[in-house]
Amino acid sequence: MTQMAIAKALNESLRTSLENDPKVLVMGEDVGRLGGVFRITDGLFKDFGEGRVIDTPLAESGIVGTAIGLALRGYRPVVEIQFDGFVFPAYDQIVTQLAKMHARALGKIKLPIVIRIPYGGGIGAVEHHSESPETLFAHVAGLKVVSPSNASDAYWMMQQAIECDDPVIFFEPKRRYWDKGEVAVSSVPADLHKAVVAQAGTDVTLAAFGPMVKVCLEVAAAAANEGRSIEVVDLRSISPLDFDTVQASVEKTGRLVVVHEAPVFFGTGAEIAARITERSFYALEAPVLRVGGFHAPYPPARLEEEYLPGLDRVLDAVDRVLAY
Amino acid sequence: MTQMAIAKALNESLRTSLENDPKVLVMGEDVGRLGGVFRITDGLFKDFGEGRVIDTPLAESGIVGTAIGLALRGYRPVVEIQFDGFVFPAYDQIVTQLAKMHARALGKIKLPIVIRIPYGGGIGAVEHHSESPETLFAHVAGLKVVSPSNASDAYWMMQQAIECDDPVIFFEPKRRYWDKGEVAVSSVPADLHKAVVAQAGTDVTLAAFGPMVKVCLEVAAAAANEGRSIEVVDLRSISPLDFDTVQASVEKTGRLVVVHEAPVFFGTGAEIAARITERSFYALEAPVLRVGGFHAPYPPARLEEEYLPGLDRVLDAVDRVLAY
Amino acid sequence: MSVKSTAARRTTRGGAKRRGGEPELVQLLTPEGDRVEHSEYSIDVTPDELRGLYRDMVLTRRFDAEAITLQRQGELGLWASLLGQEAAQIGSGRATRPDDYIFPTYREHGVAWTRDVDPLNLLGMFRGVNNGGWDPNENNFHLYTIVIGSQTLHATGYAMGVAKDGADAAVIAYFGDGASSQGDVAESFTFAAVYNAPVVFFCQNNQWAISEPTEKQSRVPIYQRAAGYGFPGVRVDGNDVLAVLAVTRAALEHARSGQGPMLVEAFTYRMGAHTTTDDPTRYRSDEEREEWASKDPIARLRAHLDKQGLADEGFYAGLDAESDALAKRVRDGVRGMPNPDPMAMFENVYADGHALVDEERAQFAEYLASFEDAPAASHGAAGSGKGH
Amino acid sequence: MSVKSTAARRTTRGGAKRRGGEPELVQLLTPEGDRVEHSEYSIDVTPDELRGLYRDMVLTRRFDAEAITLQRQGELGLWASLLGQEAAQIGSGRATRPDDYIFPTYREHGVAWTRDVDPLNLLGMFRGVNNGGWDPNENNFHLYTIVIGSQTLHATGYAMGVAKDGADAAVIAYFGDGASSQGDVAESFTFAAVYNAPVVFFCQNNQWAISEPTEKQSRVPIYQRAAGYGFPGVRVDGNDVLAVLAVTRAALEHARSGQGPMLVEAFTYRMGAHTTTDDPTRYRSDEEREEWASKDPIARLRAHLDKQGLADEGFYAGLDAESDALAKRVRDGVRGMPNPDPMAMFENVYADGHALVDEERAQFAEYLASFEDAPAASHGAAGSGKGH
Ligand SMILES: Cc1ncc(C[n+]2csc(CCOP(=O)(O)OP(=O)(O)O)c2C)c(N)n1
Ligand SMILES: Cc1ncc(C[n+]2csc(CCOP(=O)(O)OP(=O)(O)O)c2C)c(N)n1
Ligand SMILES: [Mg+2]
Ligand SMILES: [Mg+2]
Repeated sequence: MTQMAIAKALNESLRTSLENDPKVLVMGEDVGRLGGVFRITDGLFKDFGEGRVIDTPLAESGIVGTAIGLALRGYRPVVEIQFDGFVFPAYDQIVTQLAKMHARALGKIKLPIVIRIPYGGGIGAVEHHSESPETLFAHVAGLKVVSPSNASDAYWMMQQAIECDDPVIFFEPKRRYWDKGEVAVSSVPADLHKAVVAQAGTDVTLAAFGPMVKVCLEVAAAAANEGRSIEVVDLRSISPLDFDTVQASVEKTGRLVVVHEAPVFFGTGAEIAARITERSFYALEAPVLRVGGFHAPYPPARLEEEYLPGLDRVLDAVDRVLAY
Repeated sequence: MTQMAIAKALNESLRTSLENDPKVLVMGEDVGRLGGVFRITDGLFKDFGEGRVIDTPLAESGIVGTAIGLALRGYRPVVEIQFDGFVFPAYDQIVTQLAKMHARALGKIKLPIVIRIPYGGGIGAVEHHSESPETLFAHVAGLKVVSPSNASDAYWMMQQAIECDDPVIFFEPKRRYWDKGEVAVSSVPADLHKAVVAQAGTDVTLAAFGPMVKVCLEVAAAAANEGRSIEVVDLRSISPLDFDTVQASVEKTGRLVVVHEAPVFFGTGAEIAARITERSFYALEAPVLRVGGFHAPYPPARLEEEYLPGLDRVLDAVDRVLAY
Repeated sequence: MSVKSTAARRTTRGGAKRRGGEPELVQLLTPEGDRVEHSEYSIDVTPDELRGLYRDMVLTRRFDAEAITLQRQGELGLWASLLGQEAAQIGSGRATRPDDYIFPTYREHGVAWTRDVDPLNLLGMFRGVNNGGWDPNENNFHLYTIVIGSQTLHATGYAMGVAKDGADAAVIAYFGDGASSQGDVAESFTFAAVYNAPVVFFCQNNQWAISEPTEKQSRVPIYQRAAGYGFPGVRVDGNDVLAVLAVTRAALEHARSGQGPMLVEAFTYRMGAHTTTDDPTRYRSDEEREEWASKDPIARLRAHLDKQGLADEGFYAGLDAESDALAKRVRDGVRGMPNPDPMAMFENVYADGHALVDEERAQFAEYLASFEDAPAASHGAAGSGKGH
Repeated sequence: MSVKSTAARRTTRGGAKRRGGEPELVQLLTPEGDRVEHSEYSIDVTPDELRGLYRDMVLTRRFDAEAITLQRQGELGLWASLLGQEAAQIGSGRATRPDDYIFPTYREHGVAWTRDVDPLNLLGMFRGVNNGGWDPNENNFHLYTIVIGSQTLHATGYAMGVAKDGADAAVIAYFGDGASSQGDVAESFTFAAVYNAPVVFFCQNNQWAISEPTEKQSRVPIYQRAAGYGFPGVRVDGNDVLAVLAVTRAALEHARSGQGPMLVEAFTYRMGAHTTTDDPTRYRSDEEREEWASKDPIARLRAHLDKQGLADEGFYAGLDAESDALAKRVRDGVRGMPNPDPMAMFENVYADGHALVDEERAQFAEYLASFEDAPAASHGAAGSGKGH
């Protein structure tokens, strides 16, 4: 077991993948000499050279489009999109090509590409640097979408994503990059797409992923002081979404609140609410509640604490779901 | 009252808008001399000239991006995207610029742009010509998203969208283009974002929009023969979504099935199920069910009848929702 | 735009950008079928090779005509004809080596032919039984790409991989005059130049993007775009199969030898409709079409063969028979092409599986099975079976 | 890429594409402050104008320095310094007329200055109190655009509108060397050319896109890209305010007079970090920075003023005082800038309203109000107020 920040865990994970498989490439803007604006690729350029760690032109569609071509040639590109808000120039290549090419070829070609996206708010950034666009990828068949919440998952899920023969959109919780945690570098990891119970409880289930898991664990701690037992499910994967684990929790607690930074409208919470209500209609003591962003552009930094789901907004939802 | 096909109603509506407001422009690929691949802009180039009806280079980002510039100069561009699957090159301009610029400018500039997208399947087309990407726009604040299901709405909603000072994504149900209906050209239209009860009933509510409204009406007729009374709500607008009208219907019927062509996962049905369940938790006799596309790329034409929600799949859901 | 701007455009187009009113154009065979020399591009072809090129073009055209007929008969949902572009496609396709990799648009039936892709395979997507579906690695011929311009980036990335592997191969990316406006194509030029990737960008300028003439995409010849990205561009007579062969060979060799990308603009003409759903009479004149008919690529090579006495009646008769056989094989093959199984929708969405797909597959199977148990008319008035 | 391809790239860069090792560069003022003539671009400037340009550059630099300080003090979240690019920005900004329209990136503080945009307004988004927020139409200066390249299309569309209106104005779109790789920029070239739109594309090639040198974007000088789209491109010494002024004036006049777009590449240098969060020591050498410090645009004009005796001690002392006053005004202004009201999140999402926004606004107001009623610590251990 080693203590590692999430950023370091990702870096180590990329390094391991580059070492283990000569076909793995890292590419994106500033990922080379600079090591990425968040230093996730720090040192890789020095150690693996410009043939493996590639500074690209400033063109996201080009990055993903050429990554597809490299994958067709047998490579396994790990692509960095510098910030969440800059993935959209590549959206066409992701949705119309990356997601569909395996099916188009009736399975005859594979596209093992990971698209790393530092996402979410809370870092006091300017516009386009704080968004959570997971809905826009989860809705698209052919893509897998995951997001780790802690260092150990960051370490393992990245390697699993790189080993996966499907395109994986890998959302990195940028405001948690510097949070440290234990990484069991030699233990066998959980399945990439399994949700886990991060905190057991009996009264209410909180389901979250990425940066919001920490908030939910804080909520559970705060609620415990008030004598309420909250179960926190760390979803880890958004597509596929492990409904079985959520359902099992809900059948126990009877109450569910889904928390994410992305706007509530058409967010992950909607899909979970719809499906869990269908699966556990009689087990639910209250409607599934959702806490998330508003239907508004991500606000300027001085307002983001108001915009982002925090302890109090989640506790408020817990109160409301218990009040049924 | 005049009988008109939806295609003709849209054409007349565009003509009227071009006549009434010299700032209105029509632009896109092949919208000029050809009149568009679906002939929705037929005759407009001839009558209004290349200064108003503009054949553009083959570049969707360029089309939307220059439309934004034209709007900043005081124009009201109506942009055609040739098919649903070709909107993605423009997605960056739509999401990062069009949707956010009004807020970015603290309201000091407006972007009255309509993006027309013929969407949905059922026409036996090749890949990328049959998709229903409404989730990908509804989730994005700053955009409005609508879709008419009949000629009268096509006629009026297009003009309302053009008059609206916000960007409107206007989804045209392409496989219904040739369906005729009465158009009350002189009557006062319903609000652009109001849902309407297309067929009153008491046992189950079906909520749909665009091409699926017709299917739901057929379902209502078929079910009536079995003695079941089905209410059909034509949503008309997806963002904003008129939950009040859906809720009122559900409080009456106690049962809701949402139908759309788009994949169910993260589809409009998820949002409706989540919100209506929250609003009408005690009124619902059964979970909200969803009938829609599968989590798979839109299939080749010879499979689309299996893929698309049809009479039987919706009736099956009606049976299931009644079985609770 | 205003009169002013139109005038300015005309000046530019008629002016410095074209030499003597027409842009420079590499030609080795005149429309009358006479060989001409070109200082930079020359070619030696044996009579056998000439007849081979002729045969390729004739069979490709026949296949294309058969596909149009099959579409009219309802056997195909759509067809994108290559009529008029046979020389551009056969010439460039025959310039490739087996280890070169091809990224086509949706119209490269002639190129596919030169790569030994079974013509029947090309018809699957137009019939609506699949969205492509052949194995790209079998003939180093990628799937057809419908979203305009996308494939130029795939080609560039593939070529970056070729260079990385130290392989002695090249990649060729096809695209149209319309596609030249797409950002993706520009980005592929940038990536190819920056990484010096061994890729040939092959633009078939057939002068139309559906209803829009090339002036709606560019006010200068498209081959000129390359220079601004730092690599050579050349315009070749796209109806001259020899010139296309020579120029493409040189471009591929340029790429293979480590000199990086090159742009070839084959100036040709789309003699048919954009696709079978298109009606070109709405936007272009008969005269234009007729003018170009006189530059027909097949007639041109035939004139050459005949003038030089390189093919006899037996050759043409044999080719006729071969054409008929091909047409029949295609016809029978298409008609016999089964509809896919409904459950195929759920296959190959992912390589490594996905829980939701599994769930939906199972639910749908159960749903379908429910009709088998039930009496024929499952639902009163509905009753006409599943999947309306 | 392989050694092979790297070598090929070097050849290209060192070879034919540059004349005599350096690309052609319009210059009117040498780094030593001497005037030189240029056959195509000349300019007459009065001593008053020269002093005015100097003042613009000095005040802009002072403002920029103050903003960096404010960021270090935590008053701003971020700052993108224009250090070193004052001549490119002041020269081009001063070339515009009030009825011209400007589309900046996020670094055009000097251009904003020439358009009389209150410097305080520029700081709002960097402080995090808004995402832009000035009225673009007040000074014909659009909002800062962060998504690289997007604004070039807005500028082109705006210019299409100008032409449509028959107005005698031009539009100028700023972008960087990195941005030149974006598909949107290429598409803006295509649209501008096809519609002959009166737009000047002004590329500040400051040689870096964060950590990437311009070779990662293009292997030939960027101004050369224009020719392939059918309009002129020119490279100007971006540290020579007179040359920038002359070239931009000519380009705007070219656009205004119906000749369509033009590309100006101002060859300059980003002397500071990319933004305040960047650490350029990780990717570039001190020597490079020092070499460019010797070409400082302000020192250059000062040398000229002094050699020609066009400014006295009083002028410089006055400017110092003015700089201090500006800095103080900016400092005080920023510190006094209030945080926006939380409810502002819900404003201006739509111009014509949206039911969901109304609903969420009401719910959030109610939620906030619930804390007002409640005792200070609302939730056991939580208790530290709303909005964690
Ligand atoms: C991104 C995108 N936009 C629009 C279309 C619709 N479309 C199909 S073919 C075509 C014209 C293509 O013209 P060109 O590139 O010249 O190729 P050609 O058809 O002439 O071979 C258009 C607009 C598309 N397939 N993809
Ligand atoms: C689409 C997009 N991708 C990435 C970024 C992140 N980013 C911000 S500035 C920058 C470099 C821009 O370089 P250049 O265009 O040369 O402008 P400069 O910063 O040098 O003025 C990058 C990559 C962005 N803002 N937008
Ligand atoms: Mg064409
Ligand atoms: Mg730069």
